[in-house]
Amino acid sequence: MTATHDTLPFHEVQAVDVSKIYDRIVALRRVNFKATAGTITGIVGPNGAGKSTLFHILSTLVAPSSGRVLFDGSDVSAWQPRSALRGQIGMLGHQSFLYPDMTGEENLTFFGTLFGIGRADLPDAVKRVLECVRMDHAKTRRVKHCSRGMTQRLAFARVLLQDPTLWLLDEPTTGLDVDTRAAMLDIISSQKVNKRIVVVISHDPEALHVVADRVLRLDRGRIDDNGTGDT
Amino acid sequence: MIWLGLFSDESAATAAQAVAQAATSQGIPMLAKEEVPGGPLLIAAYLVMWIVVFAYLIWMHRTNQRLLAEVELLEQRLDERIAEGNEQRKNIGPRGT
Amino acid sequence: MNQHIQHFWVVFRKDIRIELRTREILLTMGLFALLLVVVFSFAFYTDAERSRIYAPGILWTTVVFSGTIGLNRLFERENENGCLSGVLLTPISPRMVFVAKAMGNLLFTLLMEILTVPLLVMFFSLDIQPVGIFLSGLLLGTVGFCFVGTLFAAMLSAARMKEVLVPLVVYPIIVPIIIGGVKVTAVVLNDYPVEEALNWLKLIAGFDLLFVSLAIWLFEPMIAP
Amino acid sequence: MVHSVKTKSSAAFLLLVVATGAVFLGALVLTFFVAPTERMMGIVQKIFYFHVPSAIVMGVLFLVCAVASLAYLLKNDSRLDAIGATAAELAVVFGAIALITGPLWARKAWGAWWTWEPRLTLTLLSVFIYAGYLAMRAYGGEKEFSRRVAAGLGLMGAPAYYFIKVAVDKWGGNHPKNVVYGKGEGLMNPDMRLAFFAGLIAVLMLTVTLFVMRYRTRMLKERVDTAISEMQKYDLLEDG
Repeated sequence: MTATHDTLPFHEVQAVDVSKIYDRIVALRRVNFKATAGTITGIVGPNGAGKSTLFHILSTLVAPSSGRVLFDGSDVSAWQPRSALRGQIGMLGHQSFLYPDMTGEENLTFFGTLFGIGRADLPDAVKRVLECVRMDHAKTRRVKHCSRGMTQRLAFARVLLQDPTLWLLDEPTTGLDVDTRAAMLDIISSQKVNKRIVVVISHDPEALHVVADRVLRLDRGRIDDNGTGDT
Repeated sequence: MIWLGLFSDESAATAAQAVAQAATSQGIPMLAKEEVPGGPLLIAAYLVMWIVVFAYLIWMHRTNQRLLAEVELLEQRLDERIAEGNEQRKNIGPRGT
Repeated sequence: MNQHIQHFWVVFRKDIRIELRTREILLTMGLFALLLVVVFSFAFYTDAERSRIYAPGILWTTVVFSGTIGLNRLFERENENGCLSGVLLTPISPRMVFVAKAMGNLLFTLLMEILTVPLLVMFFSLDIQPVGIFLSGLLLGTVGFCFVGTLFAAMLSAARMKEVLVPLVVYPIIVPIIIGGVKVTAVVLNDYPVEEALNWLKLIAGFDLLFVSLAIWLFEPMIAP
Repeated sequence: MVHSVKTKSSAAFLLLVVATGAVFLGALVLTFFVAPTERMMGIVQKIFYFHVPSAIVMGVLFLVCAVASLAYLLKNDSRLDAIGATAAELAVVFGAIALITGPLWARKAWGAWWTWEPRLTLTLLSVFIYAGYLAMRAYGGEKEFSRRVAAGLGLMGAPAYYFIKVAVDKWGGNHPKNVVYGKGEGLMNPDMRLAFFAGLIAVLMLTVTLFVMRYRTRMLKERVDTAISEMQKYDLLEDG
């Protein structure tokens, strides 16, 4: 969590004319979208509007059918090795990305090692993020025995541990109690100061109102226009 | 016409017949080893080849027909849309001035 | 390079830890292998003389069939909760993920063989001579099977028909391993000249060399453009 | 536009079709009227003149599929995928021809429908690989993805073919080699050799013709798919 603005590998992510078609079903239609460091972009839209698809494409895990995703103006292919770029993209997806048969702590330690956190710092870092999401008490519980809300918090802790440059948060506040939700929104807001690029999908207009600088509306695979923040 | 050529293999057929007759007359169950008539096998082989090739061609043709139907539908839809566009332009035009 | 080894080790150890906890792969694979050996014994055992002829085929059929269960299950774990996406969004090279998974499969399949081979020796009253040749044949064959198998099990882990598609695709490719493995086993069971076994071992080793490298290389372009 | 698609068969392609027909006719004439009937096996030996070319063409198509698959994995161009898929499909077609005609011949020559003769075994096993390739494309899930996975398999197919060949040759080593299968030794008579090469060229040309047709169909499908999704992107067409 020590990276400063200058050491970030990129300061801007841009989708240029991005379309995605899955076997003749159009998920995204010529989406143009740009997010810069130090901003929080909210995305709203009905189910099936293509929000998850957009996130998967921004995460570089899914290639667009046409159009390009640019990081500081360069294509994904310009980043070699690609895994160096991917290490800077954090996603809180529909799915938790946590192994159900390992405890929360073990999951975080596993991913922490992959993120490149040194062996000496790892226990502290894990402890800190667990405290951040108020999961310290249940860290030795296996993920498959965790409730929806607990899993959600652990998944968020995973992104915190990664502390990526690009934060892609899909419904970060679902299933959370009021206090945790507030704490989490606080953390998200603070990423502005850290000059991270944050994109949040949410059905929670209130939450977006609190954190987001702007809210875009995604409908039928298309970003309509710059919304006002309320939907 | 080419198939007629197959039946010129009379010698093999008659030989086979002779053996078969000899075998049955002696009450020995016939072992088909060497004396299988070659003609039918050859015809079968050529038939199989053409059946496979033509089945493939027919299948390909059907795929093509389906695609053409789709292209037709697309064109139709495109024409409709263009007509709609013209209609709109007509409506907008006078009002704009 | 050091980092690659560390990444490999982390993923590999994680799989072992989960397996030690759930034991589902080893248990199901082991039970299935056991069952196959027993069923084959009923089907083929007559006397010690003839079992030497059948045993090589039975061994390799058991290894490949039971191994397939492990292949499918081990990569399925990466799909639970979408973990693979999480792993790929780290600085790890996708190839190291593949190598770690393949080595995990290799380990579990070898453990299953440790159970199967003694049983087979007992049930069919076999005499393996020389053991070294037999073991290297088994090991080399299992390596090739696990790497090729893991590649397609990984690709198809999300496919609807993976239980059918994985064997359908993997078995024909690894036929040289099966033929070679059966031949090597036949040599050690029947006191055939050892040179023949060495020839087959060379073939399997060549197959491994090419297909293990191909599989490692292919994983990345296959999983994402 | 519909019309133009139908008549797009260029003059060159028509020429190819006509030439293929002519060469095939010539090959048949050579096979049945010029080449003498083989003494040992009789007329059934004439299966040889297209059975063997079918198997040869199959091997060539494996190579085409492997090269196209590799290129597709590197370049991600749908034309390369179409080449690989067409090659695999035709390999299965000609493999099937070789596999069905083989036993018909074997019935006469060796008295059994099926013998685990190395080359027949090799053909059977390699056809399985490419049947798997086609199954993968059909049932492997989302189109783009299953294509990449199939390409991986297509690339592995060619070296696998080689290794299977080595393995079954060694495996069948204990069995007596058959004269006809012995490398070309069966074709002592120059007329026989002529008929064989005519057959080979005829089957090759048939392959090229089918290849071009199928490739065009594939690319047409690709274009229709693109057109549909383009129209959807611009809201000119309802979804689905």
